[in-house]
Amino acid sequence: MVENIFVGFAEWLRSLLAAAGLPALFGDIVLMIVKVAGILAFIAISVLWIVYMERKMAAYFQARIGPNRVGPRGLLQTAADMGKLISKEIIIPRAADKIVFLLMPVLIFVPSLLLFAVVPFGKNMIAVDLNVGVFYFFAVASVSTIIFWAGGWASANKYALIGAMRAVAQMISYEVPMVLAILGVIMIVGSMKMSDIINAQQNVWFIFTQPVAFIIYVIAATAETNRTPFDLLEGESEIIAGPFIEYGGMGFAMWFLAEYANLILVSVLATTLFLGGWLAPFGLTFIPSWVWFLLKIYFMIWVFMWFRWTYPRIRVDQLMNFGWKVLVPLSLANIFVTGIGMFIYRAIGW
Amino acid sequence: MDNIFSIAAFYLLGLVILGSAILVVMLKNLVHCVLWLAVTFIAVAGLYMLLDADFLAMVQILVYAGAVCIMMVFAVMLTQRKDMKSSSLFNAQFRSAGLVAFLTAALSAYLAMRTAWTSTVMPVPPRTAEAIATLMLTKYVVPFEVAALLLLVALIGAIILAKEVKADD
Amino acid sequence: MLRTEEITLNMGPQHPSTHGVFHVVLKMDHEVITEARPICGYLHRGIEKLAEARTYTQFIPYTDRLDYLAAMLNNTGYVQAVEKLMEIEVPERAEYIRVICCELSRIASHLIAVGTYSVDIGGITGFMYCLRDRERIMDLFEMVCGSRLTLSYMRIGGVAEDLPDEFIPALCQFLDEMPSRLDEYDGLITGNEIFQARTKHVGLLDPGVAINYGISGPNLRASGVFWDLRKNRPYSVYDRFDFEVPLGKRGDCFDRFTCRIKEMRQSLKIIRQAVEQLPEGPVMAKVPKVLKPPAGDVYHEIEGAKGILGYYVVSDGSNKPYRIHVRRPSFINLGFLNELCKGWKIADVVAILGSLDIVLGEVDC
Amino acid sequence: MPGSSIPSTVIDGLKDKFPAIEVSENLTITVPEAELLSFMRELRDNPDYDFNFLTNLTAVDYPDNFTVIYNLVSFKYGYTLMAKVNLGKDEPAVSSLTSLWGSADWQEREVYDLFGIIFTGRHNLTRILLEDGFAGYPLRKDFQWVGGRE
Repeated sequence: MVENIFVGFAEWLRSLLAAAGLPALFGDIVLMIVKVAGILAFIAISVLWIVYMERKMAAYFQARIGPNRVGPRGLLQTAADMGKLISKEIIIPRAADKIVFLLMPVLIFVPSLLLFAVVPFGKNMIAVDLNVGVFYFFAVASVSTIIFWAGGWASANKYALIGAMRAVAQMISYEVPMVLAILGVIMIVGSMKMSDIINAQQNVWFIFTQPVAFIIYVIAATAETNRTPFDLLEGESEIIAGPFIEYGGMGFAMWFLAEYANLILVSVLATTLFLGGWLAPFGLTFIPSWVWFLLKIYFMIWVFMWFRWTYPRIRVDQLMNFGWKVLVPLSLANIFVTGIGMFIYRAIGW
Repeated sequence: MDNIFSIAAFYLLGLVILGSAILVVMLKNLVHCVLWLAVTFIAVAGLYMLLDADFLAMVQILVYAGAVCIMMVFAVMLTQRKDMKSSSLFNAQFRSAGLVAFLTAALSAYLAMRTAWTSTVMPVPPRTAEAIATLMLTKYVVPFEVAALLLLVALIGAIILAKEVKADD
Repeated sequence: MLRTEEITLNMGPQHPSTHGVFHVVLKMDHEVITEARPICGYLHRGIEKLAEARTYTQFIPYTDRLDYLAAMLNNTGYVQAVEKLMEIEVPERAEYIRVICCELSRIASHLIAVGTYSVDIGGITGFMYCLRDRERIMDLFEMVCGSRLTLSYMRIGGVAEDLPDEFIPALCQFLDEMPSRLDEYDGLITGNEIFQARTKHVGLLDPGVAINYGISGPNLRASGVFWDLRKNRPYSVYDRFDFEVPLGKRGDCFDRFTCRIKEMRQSLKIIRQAVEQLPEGPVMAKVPKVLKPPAGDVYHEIEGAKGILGYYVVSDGSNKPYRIHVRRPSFINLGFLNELCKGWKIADVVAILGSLDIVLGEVDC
Repeated sequence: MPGSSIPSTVIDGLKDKFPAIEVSENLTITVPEAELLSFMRELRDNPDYDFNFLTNLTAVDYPDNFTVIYNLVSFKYGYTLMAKVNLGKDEPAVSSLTSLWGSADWQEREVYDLFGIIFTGRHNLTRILLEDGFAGYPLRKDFQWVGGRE
């Protein structure tokens, strides 16, 4: 019952529209709009909650209390902050490229939003189950790099430009080990479809068969989401928020929102690829699949936050060295070992 | 391409591709050119999607919109002249360039007219990526390996170029 | 071959990592520094000039505003200079109270140094832990003199008031808990792999050069030079305590950082001994209401939290100082910044500047 | 205080080498401006004193003259030494010690900034605390300030 609450709702909506005598195409359109609205609501609520969670977690890591004034236990703090950011004046530097400057914070949200289309929220709960789901994920995510860069460039600020160039260098270099790391999983599954990957983990999660890939993925994902210890492009103690330095109010809020949306997304991918997606562990199937999925992504988010509030920041050349000299060879070796392993497995007739 | 939506999408994408491509060439601000180039690449990926070539579309986005544009970014940042305002779009080479462009266009048009445009009867396989993989490692294995070799050479070349900077110091 | 255009970056005066209104003009080839020109003076208040219009006692609050993170030390340095000029004998109990307060101040200052350094390297959590413990010291100071930051507790001839009854138990509790807190910092900050990668072998300070440039305090000791006025030229009652002077080996940012953590341990040791030896008696010498030191001058140095803190006082026999000059350790430690930063990356500039532990109130005077 | 001030035998040795110096009762040495650089070089380079640390450098505006004060420390022996140079009231100038001690650099700039004393033989003698366009030298006694308590 609870398991199928969302799927059931979709079915009910579709049959309702069909019963009203509307063509199937119209039903598809309405359903797609409902899906998009649902995803948008999910993002908005998640981000509100995750920002609060991050602040609260940071507080507990730092032996303090955290937000506790606005609303019960400070729950409305993020909402209040958002209200503040929305009502703030948008300041555009005189030397800035006005259109690009204003456009980029809006565009940064587009890749994140597009990516949610392939998120397997639960059994049969994926908006579009693409054949090339995982690949789609990386392809669309890679576009955000240029948006970061353009935003930084348009600010006409040297700190922003340094941050923007760092963003480009960092995200490009860490995309390589990230893609190479998950190749191991794709090799085993033989498909890039999200649902196939999850179903392939019925017996054992890939975190156990591909531990190296998981570690590489988590490191690269931290770099991709620009979080400590890889928050170089923000680096508030050296280049003071980097590409976002000139953004205030809603412009800043959009970058901020996109950053948290990306955090959710990399956690989603980690869950899907390595933690068995919405599959229930230990046969605890009475808990609905989407709850499991949420639990797992929140676990991953928690891990990323844990990193953020314990580690200092790495230096830019160390970051590059680590990416190219450690992670890339390691992920290539992982592919090699996975291939040999698969070959042996098949040879012994599994 | 059967239904009305596909046709509408095709023409819309075509318009975006052509428009943004023209802007890439005509704009004087190099950074804007790069941004429009990204738009062009993404729109081309849209065309691939329309042809059910989902894997190819993703490659287009990842490699072109993601990587090639970034390479352009690096090129732009290394360019000494900040924008192209000072350089004229219509200089002395305008005529010869126009001739070359016209000839290229004409040749393409001629070839396009000579080609027998038969839409494949064979349906698109449901798993395009696997079909491509099989083809690449069987029928087209030689070009595939040659391309890999070429990339390796380029990689080594890049390393040598980067090394030279250090020797310079 | 692939040389990028040299860019000039104004780091500061509004920049989170310059620890105040400090300004460094960086010339960079991409991210590598070719020149770092420090510009200070944004916080210059002319304290030395103001002193000429104040009486000797009235100047004490101004010393708080120099290194406001270690106000007790600044007070002490000044009053000891005037006492030296007037040849006042300070009661024993007052000397011990001064030592306790000074070492607490040193710990408070080092806690800020350690905490902000953690932020400079990118770990905010370490800062919060350090501030949590500094807060305890602030509470102790509040007990002693009612003020938390600008203390003005020292008087010429002693201290303002005797310690309250609840102070010693609270202090002992602090002394008991602090070592485990220091272990916590070692675990959270010092032991972190990334932190070490960021600070080890960065910003190397050669001992000979350090001495030549007048660098003092933990920065000098981190380069392996044994020079601590509490040991080398003991003032007050420091010769009665058993403590070590931690030294560094390489003189890099990491050594400067760890030296401070080790010094805190030593300060705790000193305080413990001082509490045990604390004699009874008056806390104020008999000094006239209006202080008129004999004409002449005196230069007095103490070991401040950031280095050698010196006061040069000139008297013309009136009730106002003719001239007061403060040898501010932060100011002189900064003099070598340009050479120290050359060839490092922008992130290292932050690491180097943070490791020098400057306070702008003191740099700009 | 043990080992703080310089023994009188050393002072006597110095007096022989530089007859022009005056030594006051609290062992403060007054050096004529002309001999300052050679005197200081002797203090730094002679292994008998080894004054390797210029700890403090400042100035005082006395009614008749400017006095520049140098406080030196020898890490090897623990000696401290105060040396003074008296300068005339108009256009005070003294040779710079930046060639001997790096720490003189910023401190000389500070003295120049606040007293207007010129240090010769060094580069980059610019204001350090006050802004470049500031008129006058605030720590001189004749400096008239605007505002404040008086």
